[in-house]
Amino acid sequence: MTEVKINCDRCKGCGLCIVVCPKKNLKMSNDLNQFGNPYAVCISEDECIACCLCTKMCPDWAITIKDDKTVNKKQNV
Amino acid sequence: MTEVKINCDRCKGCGLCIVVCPKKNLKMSNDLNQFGNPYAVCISEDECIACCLCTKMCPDWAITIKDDKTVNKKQNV
Amino acid sequence: MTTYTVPEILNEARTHYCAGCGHGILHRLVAEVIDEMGQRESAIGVAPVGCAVIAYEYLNFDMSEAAHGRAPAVATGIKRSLPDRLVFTYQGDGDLLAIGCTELVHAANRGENITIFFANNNVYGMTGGQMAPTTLDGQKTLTTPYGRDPKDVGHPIDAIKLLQNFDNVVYLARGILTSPKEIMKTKRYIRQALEIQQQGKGFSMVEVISQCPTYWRMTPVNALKHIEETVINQFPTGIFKEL
Amino acid sequence: MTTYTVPEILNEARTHYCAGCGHGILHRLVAEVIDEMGQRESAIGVAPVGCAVIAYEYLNFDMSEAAHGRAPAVATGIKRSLPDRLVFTYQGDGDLLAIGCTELVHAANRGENITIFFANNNVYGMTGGQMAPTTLDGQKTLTTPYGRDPKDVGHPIDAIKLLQNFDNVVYLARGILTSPKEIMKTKRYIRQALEIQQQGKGFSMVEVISQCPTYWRMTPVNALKHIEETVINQFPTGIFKEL
Amino acid sequence: MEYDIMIAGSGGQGILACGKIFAYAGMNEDLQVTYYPSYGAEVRGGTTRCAVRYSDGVIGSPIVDAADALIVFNEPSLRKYLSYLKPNGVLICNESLVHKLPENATYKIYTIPATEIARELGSEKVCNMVMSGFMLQLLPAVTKQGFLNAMDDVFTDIKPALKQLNQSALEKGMAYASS
Amino acid sequence: MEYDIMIAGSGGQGILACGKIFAYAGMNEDLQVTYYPSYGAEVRGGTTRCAVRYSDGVIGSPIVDAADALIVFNEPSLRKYLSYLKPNGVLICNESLVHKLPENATYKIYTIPATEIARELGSEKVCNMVMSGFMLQLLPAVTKQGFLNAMDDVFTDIKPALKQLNQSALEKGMAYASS
Amino acid sequence: MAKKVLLCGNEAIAEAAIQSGCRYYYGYPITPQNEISAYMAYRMPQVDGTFIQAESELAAINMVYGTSATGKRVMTSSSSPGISLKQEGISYLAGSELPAVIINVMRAGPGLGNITPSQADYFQATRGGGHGDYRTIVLAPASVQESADLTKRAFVLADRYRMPVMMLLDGMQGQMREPVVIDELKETESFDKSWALTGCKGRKPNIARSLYLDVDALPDLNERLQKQYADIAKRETDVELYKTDDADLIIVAYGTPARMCRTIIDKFRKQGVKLGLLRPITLWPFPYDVLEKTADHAQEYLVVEWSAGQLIEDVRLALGKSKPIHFHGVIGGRLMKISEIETKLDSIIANMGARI
Amino acid sequence: MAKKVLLCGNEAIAEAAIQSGCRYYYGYPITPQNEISAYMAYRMPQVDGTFIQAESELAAINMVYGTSATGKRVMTSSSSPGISLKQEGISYLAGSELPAVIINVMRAGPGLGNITPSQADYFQATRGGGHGDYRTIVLAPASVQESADLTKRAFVLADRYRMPVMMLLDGMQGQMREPVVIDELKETESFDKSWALTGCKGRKPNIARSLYLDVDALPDLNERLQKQYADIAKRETDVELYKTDDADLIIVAYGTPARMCRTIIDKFRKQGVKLGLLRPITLWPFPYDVLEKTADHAQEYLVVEWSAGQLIEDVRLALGKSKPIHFHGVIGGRLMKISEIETKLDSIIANMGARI
Ligand SMILES: Cc1ncc(C[n+]2csc(CCOP(=O)(O)OP(=O)(O)O)c2C)c(N)n1
Ligand SMILES: Cc1ncc(C[n+]2csc(CCOP(=O)(O)OP(=O)(O)O)c2C)c(N)n1
Ligand code: SF4
Ligand code: SF4
Ligand code: SF4
Ligand code: SF4
Ligand code: SF4
Ligand code: SF4
Ligand SMILES: [Mg+2]
Ligand SMILES: [Mg+2]
Repeated sequence: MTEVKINCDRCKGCGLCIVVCPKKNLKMSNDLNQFGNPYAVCISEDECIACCLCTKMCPDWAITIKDDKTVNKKQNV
Repeated sequence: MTEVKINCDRCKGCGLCIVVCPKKNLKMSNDLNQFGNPYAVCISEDECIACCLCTKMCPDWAITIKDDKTVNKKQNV
Repeated sequence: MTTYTVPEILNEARTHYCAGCGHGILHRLVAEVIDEMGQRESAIGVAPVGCAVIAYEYLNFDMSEAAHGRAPAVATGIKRSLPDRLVFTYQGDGDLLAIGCTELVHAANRGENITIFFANNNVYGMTGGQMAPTTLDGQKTLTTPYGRDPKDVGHPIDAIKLLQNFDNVVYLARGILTSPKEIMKTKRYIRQALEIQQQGKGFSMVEVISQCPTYWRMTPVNALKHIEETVINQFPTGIFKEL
Repeated sequence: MTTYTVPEILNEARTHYCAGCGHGILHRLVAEVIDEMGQRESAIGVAPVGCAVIAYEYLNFDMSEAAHGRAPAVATGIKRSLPDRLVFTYQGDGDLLAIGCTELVHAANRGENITIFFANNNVYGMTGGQMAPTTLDGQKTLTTPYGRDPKDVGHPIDAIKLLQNFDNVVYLARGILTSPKEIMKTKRYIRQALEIQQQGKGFSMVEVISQCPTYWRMTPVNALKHIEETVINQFPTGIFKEL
Repeated sequence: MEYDIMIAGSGGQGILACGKIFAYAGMNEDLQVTYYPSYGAEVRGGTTRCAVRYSDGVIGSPIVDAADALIVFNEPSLRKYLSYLKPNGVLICNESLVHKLPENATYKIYTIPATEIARELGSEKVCNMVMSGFMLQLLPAVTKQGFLNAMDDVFTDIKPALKQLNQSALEKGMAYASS
Repeated sequence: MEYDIMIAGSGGQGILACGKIFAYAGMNEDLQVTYYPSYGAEVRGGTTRCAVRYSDGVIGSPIVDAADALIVFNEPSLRKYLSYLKPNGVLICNESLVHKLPENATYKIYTIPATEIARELGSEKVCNMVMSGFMLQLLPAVTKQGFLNAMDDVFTDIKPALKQLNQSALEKGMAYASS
Repeated sequence: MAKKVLLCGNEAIAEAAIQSGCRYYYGYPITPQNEISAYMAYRMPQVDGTFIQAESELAAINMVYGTSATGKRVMTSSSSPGISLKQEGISYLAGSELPAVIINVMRAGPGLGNITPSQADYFQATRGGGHGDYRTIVLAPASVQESADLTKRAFVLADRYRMPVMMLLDGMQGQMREPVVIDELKETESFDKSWALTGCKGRKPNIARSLYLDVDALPDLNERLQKQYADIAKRETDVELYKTDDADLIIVAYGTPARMCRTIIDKFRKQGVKLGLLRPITLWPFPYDVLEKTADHAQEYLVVEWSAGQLIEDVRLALGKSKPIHFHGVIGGRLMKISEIETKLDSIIANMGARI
Repeated sequence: MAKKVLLCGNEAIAEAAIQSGCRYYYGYPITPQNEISAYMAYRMPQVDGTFIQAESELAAINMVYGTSATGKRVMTSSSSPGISLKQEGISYLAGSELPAVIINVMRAGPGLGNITPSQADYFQATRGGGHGDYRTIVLAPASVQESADLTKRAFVLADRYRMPVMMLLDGMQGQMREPVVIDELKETESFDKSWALTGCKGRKPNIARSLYLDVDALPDLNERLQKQYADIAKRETDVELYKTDDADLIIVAYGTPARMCRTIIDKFRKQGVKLGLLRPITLWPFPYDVLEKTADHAQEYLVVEWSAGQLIEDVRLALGKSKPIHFHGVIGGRLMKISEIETKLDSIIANMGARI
């Protein structure tokens, strides 16, 4: 399973991650964060393929992706 | 006849005119001008062909050349 | 990589940049590369006067400010004192090419063994959107309200062309931040430049077209389109020098 | 011409230049050209800070000083105010390429309709013979007592290469003063540059390798040989741009 | 007599324009008036604010540190600038973005879902005019017509449709205040 | 007690080196000494000069405006700097280049064909040492050996042949003075 | 008469320059004075004028030099760090006897500091931050209207004395908006510009210069300048006196702090405290004499400024050690509250009472 | 002990810097201080140091900033116009609390002026020609030996207080040669350089900065600076008193004029005139207290300086209006003769006699 964590207070709602997600798996929130801007949310963690294109794009290092397989691999080393 | 006038107080004795004179018609003075440097002198006005290479070279606009023919020509215009 | 965690080298602080601003991406790339090179403890950066002036709030290693445009001189002073540290400047287009043009040209000509990360956003961000040396022909800014008129103020200046002829300049590249692919390419340029510095080869610069949605008066997404459709015609990408 | 009289445009004053110095020849050429163009009354020159700082003592028309390196900015201020006057700067290599590099690059990039006469003597004459941006590799000066080390301070800077890429730069040429023939060629460059300005075409520059026998520590005659044998390999002559 | 208004919100919310209009409106009523914005880097990313001071005499300082009215467009600005409101001052909050109102306070607190109202009108951008409308209703010194004229002074190059929209937003705000 | 020497000539005549040696010589004799050159653009093309002040007490100013001795290498310098010599001062002129001596003057005037002597020795350049030799003879405060040592202090990177030439020039000057 | 409009100090200065016939503006962006260049960029083309965003402050001040040398009215503006960079150029203008108007909208220093308002460049402006014995006239407005009015005066003074004139504002004055009316400058004086570089047709060449190598030439220039400075001190010193006639306690302040103090005075007067304000309008020449004269009756003084104590030196020079001179300042761009000044006054007054 | 050599002031400063452990010098040519960079170009390679002829004064002062930020001793030098260009950088050094030694060998201004000696940058040096509330310590030697000695002190003070220290000399001091002995600086103090940028191994990152955007941060920095300045004024003020103890008339002067006056005093003393000299060695902090105290017995004062009257303001600040303060100055680089000063003194003394 993949964990898609978007720090809603770091996120400024620029929408760049949404544009690049190959699974169209990110969208803008309806409500606003404490700074008054909408923020990106993951539609379904199940759909995420952990390609990390969104993290590469994000100007605010608001997104972290944890992929079980990777984590396990690392632990095996 | 050609008149070669070298202003000995403007001349700094750099020797550039001497080098370029095609007639080897310029040389350095033995004595010094009031500023303490030797200066260029014309060996023989008769030898001068009024080519004005020396005036083109002089960094101190110390030389003037007057050529009768030219002067006459000008007067004829 | 199928996992992404923010590198330690980036601080927690929420940046003061506008939404979608290229500075954030470029900061991250510089941080990631230095992290991956294991050079956090030997890195010394010089921040510009420009939107990135407080880059040191985000980059977690030694940094210096520099007076507007003088970052290459400050970096020179640092590098000459500590030749084995990884010394870079991070500068905007006004900082680097307007007021700081002399310091740039001379650091480059000396072949100071430093790296310049040049965030070219075609505008003065920090001061509210005035014309930069890199502002495109016809572009409207606060100080070109009728559009940049190249007959009056000239065409955009190309930093890479300016430096290309100097023998001691060993690496020049220009990247963009318009897609993950381009971002990864830009990241490789950054890495190459810093490695070249590590090898003591001389002066290197990576220019990055950095979107300024705010003063381009575009959404972040449109700003990226604008780069791909327009800006790169003026400022093409690639490696322009590698010795 | 089989007759030579000193043009009216040159004052009587004995120059303060050393014997054989190129500045004297270059002054004369500029004066002769302006004289021949009949433009004495519309010429406005800007003197540098350098050996030629009191050029106005010799050139008999309106002139301005400029702070060290800022002549292109001063000329810009003059030309913008009086677009139909013939405005030029006369600058040394330190003035133009070291401290004044930014002003040069930006005046060139804007395409200011001015002309720069650049007396390149590979040294700082006025201040006693220090290294200039144009000092040759290995050349000994007051501040490179062990010879210019290009690894430490870079190679000589080529002003023409620096400006060549700017679209609004319309004329670039380099001459030498080593013989009547070369002097006449240089004079033609000067004339072309000023004519181009008269036509309103944009920025022009004529670089002239100007011997400094004093700080080259050579006789005037040997200084000319040095130019022909060595300097022109670094700084070749000719017209490099003409639009 | 002096009356001080502080307006605060985030970068894109039209805070400064809003303040300028109040200032112009005061000027057109022949009041002494000063307008003082936050400027520079403070704007970048964060909150922005401006202060308008009305007076019938010479104004000493444009600095407002005990405003008669504070208009906040979002929650961060509320937190940041509440201390600039005087104890019995008027606080107008954009209820759409301010969820936590000050507790045990002596302020006269009003709320209005300005962003939503603006969105209903067709553009969140006119949120500032909705908020202005509300304030205007509480401010006898400036008439509606005076305010509309001031809008023309500030929005000089505006399309008729947007002008109409702005006016509607203003009226909605006024209406909400009266209700 | 103070003793002031001014030395003047044209750019290439070794004026400053000459002055430095006198200064060094004084220092080596444990005198208080200052040396003050003309500097900068003044040098270019024109005349150059320097002033050496010896004293047995603390020296107030290095500026010499009434020298005890003036050594001039050419005519322009004589004209320019004669006013810096005190009425009964010593004037040493390089007769090779100074043709018009001051008239009706109260100075003690000496002349020496220094350039010619130097030329005879093989190089006009050592004219300055010829002149120095002459001066040295009139200056009890500094011994010949002291002066030779000072020459070593100033000419550090010099070839033996040139060193010898300098010494010969000095001696010629001294001899001329004694004759 | 022109319309009343609501402008910030920066815009008012820009428009006033245009109304003074200034058609050349060269500047480089810096907060908090960017509205000047933005305004000029927009306005200059409308009046056939020239606006150049220079490549740096150095370039800007030297473009000013060039245009001024041709005899035209010309202006530049910046804020503290940028003004530091212009010091060489200002010294050159002074030495070359060229008129120019230079605006400094001060922010907090030292170094990059912050963009918050400050008055910490008083020394630099009044003593000449550049090299050599020169002065610039320094004008200090206290409202947007006065910013416009003094800008016009600046151009006249610059032409009258052929010298650079500086306007010194704190950042708040640049940013705040007030109603203002800006009429065209009524020229009542004609200025000899025969020195200008225009091409030497029908006359001897003119030279714009500050280098004088002859032994007496530079001293002569300096004597001319010093004489003129003395003259200016006599003629152009300007000061606003507000209720100082009978004041026991006088506040000395300029710019925004001065207007803050003005309202305080009204308040204290109502309470019977004889408080007055002396506001220098020309910081150089400083109104030493006027200030000294108030010591006939005033007992004590309070200097209020947004710096660590710069204006206070001029106050001390004027008053000597005869009267207590108190100080209230803020540094590093901290905002000063009216209440702080009042507290300071309260304590001074309490002590004065005790002593009397 | 090192050998006695005959050096000019410029060379003595350069060698003293090296003897103080300074291994980084960045400078740009300008008369009359070129001997410093020539010397450094030659000497630095011998001691494994770094000499760069910078592309401009701006580049030089900012290279200084960089090297100083790494904790190393570093120096730059220039003369008046070049020092004007460094003002922004000096303000940055002050704001960033970075040590550095800056030499100004003054020439005559304003503008390009001339290369003749001058003291007309006193205001600039002591009041901060740059922007913001900062100070630099300013040291004024009066002989070649003292130039060397004070250079060493300058490096110590710079490190002790983490601030730029300026040496202020007139061009004559740079050019004249005198016997001088320059020993290695004996370090008696160790300086905490944990703030230096060296790479953040084993510690939190260090930042060299002068920008503080938080509302209290810049005021806090400024308060720290002001407190330190007050501290320095208490500890580091230095002055030479020559026969002032019983003096009726005291000359105040620094640099070359001071040493000129010293010999005059000896002469006048012999004639029975009670004349003394107060020579500030630190121009900032200025010895206000010492000077004020002399007013206990001294009747009158004469300020002698090579400017239009700059030092005299500090003398006035110290003395108030209690005693007559006379002035003798030369401007524009005119050379002052000892006889002029004597004439001035004669007339003062004649008047004093008349009055007594
Ligand atoms: C000497 C000086 N001049 C001007 C400024 C004002 N200033 C701050 S940032 C900046 C330019 C910013 O533009 P750029 O370098 O392109 O960076 P960006 O903000 O666009 O990233 C200017 C002019 C300053 N701080 N100091
Ligand atoms: C701001 C400033 N810096 C430095 C100087 C000193 N200075 C005078 S001329 C000069 C350089 C001269 O060299 P160059 O421009 O090559 O002219 P040249 O004398 O060789 O013809 C310098 C550095 C100055 N006058 N002003
Ligand atoms: S990791 Fe890839 S798939 Fe998952 S959210 Fe990010 S972009 Fe979409
Ligand atoms: S890219 Fe980052 S900042 Fe932008 S919307 Fe996505 S998470 Fe938010
Ligand atoms: S004109 Fe020609 S021939 Fe005559 S002197 Fe000159 S160079 Fe010689
Ligand atoms: S070229 Fe001119 S200056 Fe040189 S020697 Fe000939 S005449 Fe004299
Ligand atoms: S103004 Fe432009 S460059 Fe600056 S933070 Fe905003 S988007 Fe980025
Ligand atoms: S120093 Fe060189 S450039 Fe200057 S006048 Fe002498 S020869 Fe010419
Ligand atoms: Mg930019
Ligand atoms: Mg040169």
